[in-house]
Amino acid sequence: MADFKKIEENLKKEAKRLLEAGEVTVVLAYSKGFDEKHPMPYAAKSVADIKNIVFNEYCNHNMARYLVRYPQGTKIAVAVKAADSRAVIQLIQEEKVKRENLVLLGIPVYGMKNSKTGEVIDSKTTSGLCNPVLYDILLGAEVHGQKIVSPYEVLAEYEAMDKDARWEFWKNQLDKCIRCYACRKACPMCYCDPCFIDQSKPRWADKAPQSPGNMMYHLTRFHHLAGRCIDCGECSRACPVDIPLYLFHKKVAKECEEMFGQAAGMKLEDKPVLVDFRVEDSDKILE
Amino acid sequence: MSASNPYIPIPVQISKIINEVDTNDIKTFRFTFLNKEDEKKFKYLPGQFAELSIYGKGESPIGIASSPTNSGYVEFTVQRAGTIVPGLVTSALHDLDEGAQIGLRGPLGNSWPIEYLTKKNIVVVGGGFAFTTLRSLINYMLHKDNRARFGEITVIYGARTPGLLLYKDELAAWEKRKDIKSIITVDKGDESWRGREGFVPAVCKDVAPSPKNAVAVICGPPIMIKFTLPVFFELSFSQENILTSLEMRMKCGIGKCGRCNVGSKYVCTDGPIFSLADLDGLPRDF
Amino acid sequence: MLKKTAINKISELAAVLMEKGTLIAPVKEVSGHNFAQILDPQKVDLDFYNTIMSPKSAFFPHKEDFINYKVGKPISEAEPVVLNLKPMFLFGVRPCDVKSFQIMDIHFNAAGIIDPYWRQRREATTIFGYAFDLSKSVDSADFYNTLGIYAADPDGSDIFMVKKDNELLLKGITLQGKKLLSELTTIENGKAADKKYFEEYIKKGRDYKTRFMCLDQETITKKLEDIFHNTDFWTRVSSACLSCGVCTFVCPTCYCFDICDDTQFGRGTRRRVWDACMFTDFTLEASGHNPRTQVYQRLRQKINHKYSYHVRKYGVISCVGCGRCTRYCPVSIDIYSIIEEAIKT
Amino acid sequence: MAFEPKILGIACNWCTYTGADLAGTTRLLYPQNLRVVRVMCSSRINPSFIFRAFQLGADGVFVGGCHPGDCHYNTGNLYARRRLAVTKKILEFAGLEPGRFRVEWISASEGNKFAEVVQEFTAQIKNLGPQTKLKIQK
Amino acid sequence: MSRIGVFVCHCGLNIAKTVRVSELAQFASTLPDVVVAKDYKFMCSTPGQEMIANDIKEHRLDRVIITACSPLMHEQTFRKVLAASGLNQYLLTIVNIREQVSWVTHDIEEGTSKAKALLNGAVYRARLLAPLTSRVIDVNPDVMVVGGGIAGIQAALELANTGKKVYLVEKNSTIGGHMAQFDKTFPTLDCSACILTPKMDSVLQNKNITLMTYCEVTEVKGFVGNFDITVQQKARYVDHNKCNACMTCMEKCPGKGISEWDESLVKRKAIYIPFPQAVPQKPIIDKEVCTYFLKGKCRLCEKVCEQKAIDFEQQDSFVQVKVGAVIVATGYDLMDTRPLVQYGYGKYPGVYNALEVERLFNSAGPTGGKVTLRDGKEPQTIAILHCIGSRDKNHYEHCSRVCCMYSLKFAHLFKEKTSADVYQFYIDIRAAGKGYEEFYNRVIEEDVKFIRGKAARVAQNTDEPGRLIVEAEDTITGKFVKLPVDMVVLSPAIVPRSDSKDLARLFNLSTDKQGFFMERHPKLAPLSTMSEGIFIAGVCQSPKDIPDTVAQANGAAAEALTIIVKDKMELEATTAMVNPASCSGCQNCVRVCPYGAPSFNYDKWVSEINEALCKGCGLCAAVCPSSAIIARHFTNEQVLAEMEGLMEF
Repeated sequence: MADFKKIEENLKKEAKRLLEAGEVTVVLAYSKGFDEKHPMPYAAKSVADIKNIVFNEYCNHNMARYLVRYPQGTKIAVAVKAADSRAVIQLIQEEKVKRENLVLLGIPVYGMKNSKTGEVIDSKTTSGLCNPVLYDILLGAEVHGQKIVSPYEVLAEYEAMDKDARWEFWKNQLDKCIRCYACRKACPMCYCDPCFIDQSKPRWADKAPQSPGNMMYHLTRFHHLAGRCIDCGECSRACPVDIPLYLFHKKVAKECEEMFGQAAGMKLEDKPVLVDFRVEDSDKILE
Repeated sequence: MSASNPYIPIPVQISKIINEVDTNDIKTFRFTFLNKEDEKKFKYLPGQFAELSIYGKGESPIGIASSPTNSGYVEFTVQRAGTIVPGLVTSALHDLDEGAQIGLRGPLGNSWPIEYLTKKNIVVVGGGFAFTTLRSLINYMLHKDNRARFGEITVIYGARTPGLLLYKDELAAWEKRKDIKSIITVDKGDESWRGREGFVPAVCKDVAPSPKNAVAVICGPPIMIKFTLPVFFELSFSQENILTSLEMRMKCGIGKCGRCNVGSKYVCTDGPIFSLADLDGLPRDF
Repeated sequence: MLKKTAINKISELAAVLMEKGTLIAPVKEVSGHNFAQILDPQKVDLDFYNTIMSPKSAFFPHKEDFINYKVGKPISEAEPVVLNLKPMFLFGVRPCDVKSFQIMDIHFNAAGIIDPYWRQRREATTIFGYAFDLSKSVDSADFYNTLGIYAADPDGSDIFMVKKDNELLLKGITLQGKKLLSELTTIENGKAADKKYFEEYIKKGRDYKTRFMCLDQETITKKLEDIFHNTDFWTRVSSACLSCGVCTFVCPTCYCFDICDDTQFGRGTRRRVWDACMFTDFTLEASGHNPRTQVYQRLRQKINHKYSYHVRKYGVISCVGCGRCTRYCPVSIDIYSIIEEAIKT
Repeated sequence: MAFEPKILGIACNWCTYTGADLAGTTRLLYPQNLRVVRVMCSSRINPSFIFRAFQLGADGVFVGGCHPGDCHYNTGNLYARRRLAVTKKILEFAGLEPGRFRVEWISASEGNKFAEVVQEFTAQIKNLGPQTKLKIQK
Repeated sequence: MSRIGVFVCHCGLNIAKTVRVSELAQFASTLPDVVVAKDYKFMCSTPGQEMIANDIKEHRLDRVIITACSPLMHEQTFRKVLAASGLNQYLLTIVNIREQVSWVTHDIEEGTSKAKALLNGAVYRARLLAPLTSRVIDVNPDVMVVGGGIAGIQAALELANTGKKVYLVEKNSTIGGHMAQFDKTFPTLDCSACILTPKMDSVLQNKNITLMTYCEVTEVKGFVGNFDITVQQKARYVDHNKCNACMTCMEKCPGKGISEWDESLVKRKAIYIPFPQAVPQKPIIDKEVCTYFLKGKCRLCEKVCEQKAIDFEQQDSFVQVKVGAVIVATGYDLMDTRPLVQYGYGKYPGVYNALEVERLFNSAGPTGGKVTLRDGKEPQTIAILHCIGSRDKNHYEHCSRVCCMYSLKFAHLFKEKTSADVYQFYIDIRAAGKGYEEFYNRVIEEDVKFIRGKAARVAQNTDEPGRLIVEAEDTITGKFVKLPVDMVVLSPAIVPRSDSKDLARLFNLSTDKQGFFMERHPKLAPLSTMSEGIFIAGVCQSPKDIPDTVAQANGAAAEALTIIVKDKMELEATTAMVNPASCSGCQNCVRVCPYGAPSFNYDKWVSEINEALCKGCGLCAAVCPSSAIIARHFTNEQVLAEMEGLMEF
């Protein structure tokens, strides 16, 4: 397990320095919630707020989610774990935020836990990474020597399923959906407002939480995140009925990586794969 | 709405469509009831609204433009909503012909407070498309059975251009009557316009209705309201005696769906008519 | 009247109720328990803390069809959906949730125009309240004590149930409940000891503490009115809010809905579907104007609605402290803490 | 009665739709199961169109565009190729039979290819049987 | 609701044979909103059209569905019928039951049922159609030509001669381009200057041409018909209005620069005219080498100038030019062969590139037309190496097209001017052009030696210091050749100008793999680009010789003329538009549009589409995640509805 106390100290220290120096106007990190298993995303805006900052193994929230909420040009420091940093990179690629307005407080971690189940969820959500891909300041020692698990390893079971069984699996899962839209709201890459599913012209699907509308919403959302999903698992974690949306996103991410040779949020200079093409793209991808 | 279920509309038929303005985006629809019982039950007062309902498109809350003194039908003046993406219901309505059937749920909401207005001088101020329920009120008060119950009636109504004035025939008729003082103004006239030019707030200032025993009933676009209210405050109208009609997104129209609240009030059931005094107790933000 | 049955024989009781009508009871799903219409009596599962979704859907389903219509056909041919309800048994409802029905009743079944769907469902239903298991620790999100509700509060239930070791004690509370209980001839009558256990359990329920603050209805209402325009406060407490609909959908007292038409191949259904004041398009007008574009405005609306507007309109706070909104909030926003902070502000 | 599938086609105006016209002009016979929507470019195709088509009961969905490099709009179909490839993977992972969605590049001069593709695709869909998974059951 | 009229055509028996047309019309009449449905033998005939027109009036139709042949066949015909009946022409839907139904089946059951499905789809779609109007815009009748080489000169003159106003923008201080550097032109061997300078002079004399030398385009706004272009006039430090080209300043100037025009072979003054026939024939000051600018004193030129034309205070200025069309003719660069170290260019004084050799031949050149090496000696053996950097997978794959011919020309001129042995090292000789093969034969007869094999290396001749060795494999004999020579002439690849990427960005042009500007269609629109109203001519598109360049320039001028000759132009009606209320600012549309029609408004944080640039492909609508883009005539609702209709039966 990462040294969470140390990270928390460093987080406070850096937040204090940045706010005092006026380098940023807000530090996006975590504060305590109603109990210790439920820390909350937190926006520290003054030195007085810093005492509220915490960091522990339940600080799963992808803080990149909040970046687009602040007006363009706001100087923001943001605590980034591996997946969060990928989200930041992806957002920069998509020109939603500018690199020069961000101070990335990198947090290398392993041993993050699901607050509902207590289960360690690194392999499910951090694309096999422990260290942030991009950061300005590192708040803890880089993690090395962890067992490298392919982020796509969890897919094997589902890929091996018979197509009918897989259909049954997804239908049952997606039928549970209550259309609270926590998945899209928790997703750092879902910044559309309105979302396509809220449109009345065209009405892509029924608003009622029943199979056809749920299917349309989720399948399309998987598509909208194709090549953009940075595998933070926030969609699944936010879901009150525990639909394993991250599995589907992972699968699409895997396919995109195989077809287009690029994973989301790894390089600042990349272009999102579905608004890009290469002349050497082959028809093989359609097979 | 149907007797047993407030969510089920009653069937009505379009008996007449009047194209009100030269931009062709405001029409008055006259509906007759397909069932006699529905007509009997549809008792309303000026200021109330109803949900116009087209299956497959949805519902839209629209103020009733006719007066209860018009028997046998009910009228709604509908603007085609949305410039880039047209409103589903209003544009479907605009595409209908006479004879078409739609659904109707209502009457809904409170009304202009007729009891309160009785024996008072009434100053009606309207701007543009928001004149519809004011027209209902004016026609109600002007009806021979009712006229005596009210004091002086002053109407100040403005539109951007002559072509955008609603109910042009009635406006002309009111100008001829002695028992109503009607001042029609446009922001900018054209060659054929013989009437007044100027913005509604300025005209109000000009006309300067007396606040004595008077109630001002004001409906119009937000910008007009914003500049007209100070005029009436200056004329010493009290907050209780300035009435207006609010708009919020509505769905059910019967105070259940929870979206049209301003503070603890639902616009659909506690409104849409509020006096400024009522509104004073409510948050200014939503 | 007090009756009892072995917990492992619940399915038998369930089968009896299913014969009499529709049984809605907690069932175990992958992610937790939820109320569902029971088709297989074996599925009833009382081994739960509380359900994910509140039981409000028994009376106010997520989607309620109003009318079926055909495009291009006269409107008079549209067919209203008739409920045709059988007697309904809502089984295993925690006391805080039972309380929610009383709050919702004011809105749907007493004030202004009556909602026919809620009323019909409500009238057809017998509620089996179910005390929290006092031997287990309370969930840290719960705060129903604050709203004056206790863990074993039979108020509002028709029949109230208490777990005693491996048995379930059932007591008729209302006339309707007592009558039904008397008709449940397959389960045995409780003994004096059971009765005593039941009464003591109810009392003990008062000592089973959730989070608590002394909350005066008028004070909090007034306070919220005072700080309505304190944008700093609302921005701060909503800084983590994602503006998703989890809190409202799991809430037993949230009742906002949308009415929409769903048409395919010229046939369609007009229905109402739950909506949430946390959604950006909730107040979006056809003109494109939206009075609530900011997250803080929406969270403020939600909290004010529960703790201020509802008090002004219906005289009661619209919250039962069941803790669901806090528990399932993806970012752990806690309405209790916000109220606490509001009072201090 | 033998199963007659409903196949929805979306064809670009410049190549595949014109190719289909050529198939007609040259009187090539092919099964009548395909119903074509004309769009200006295969890049117009929103992935949700494909999902929707299956929901509406299409047993198969076919997309036709210009050969990569020949797009009337220069690069449209190069984007479309990527997008539709992802659509295909999504449908497959959801559990839909892989053969139900097909993309082909058919130029305005390839009337025979159009007829062959329809022939072959129809046979394939007949083989797969009715599509019941995504179809909205009323 | 809509009032739809359905008209089913028999097309004689073409349709009626395999589709039961009356049944189809009957079926149509049962569909919601269809108020009239008829079938008729030939809908496109005059009586057929009249019937439709009458029904539009009689039944107050607001949508018309023609169920007949392919829309590619008669959509325009029927659109006119609608327009003539006062109905917007976009309210028409064609159902293609001939090409895509009756002609591809023999089974009348199948045919009829498919026709019904297609018709039903059309009804669903028709309900949602919206009237569209194409916007008509004013067209600015002026043209800008960018690049003052032979292509630009030719295009400018052609246009100016039709009476149109032309802005000719050249980044150097004179027009003329590379052609002005050449001595003779192949295959006719006429003197380059003799044919070019009169044209350059005509440019100067032509009142319709505004010549803007020493200028660069810095910003292009607007769209076809209405470009708004910012041109930077670089400071010349000489007021050209005052200067009478007496050249006294140049005589007195102590500053020394390197003559670009003479390919750096000689020096020039700091105040200079590139070459005697330059147009305009007025000097500029090279700030980099001017003594005053370097040391703060001198100003000799100022002292001697009687016209008081010297202005050291001059600054760069910016001019706004509004034009309706643009011709880009920015030419090329020779590949810098220094990185190809095996050929020793830049290392051995005896290695020349082609343009340097052109200058050596020229009587106005550094040697006065004498072919001498840098040490002043006349070369005895000369090797001309073809395909340096071109036709080379490691560098440029393309053939530079003119090298074979000018290499032959060099060989001929070497023979004419020296007694040297001339060797050609070539892969193969490409002499496709009028008189080219003949010229090749002539050069062969002139005893030029041809070695078929690409030169591999140029090395110092260790035996004879100062001389060079060319190494190659003669692929005919299969022998390795080591040829001692005095002079090596490289024929480097012709490559896009070093700033062509910037130009491409400026004018929103695409570039091909090598970096040449891309034409809209390689066969059918070789002068147009993906940016409407912007044309390309000359080598900036791909390497070509002078006749081809001139032909292209004429073509581009004609293309530009087709736009500016009308004072109004109609824009595409089926364009895309953004619903700003739904735009989430993802900018996907901006990223994908091949025409640069969408742009991002950072203030409003929404995309906006310039309808004048939009071609209506709908790509942006498909990549818009929040469905904010409305692709007119192919909106999401319309497509979805059509699909629903098609799948209903």
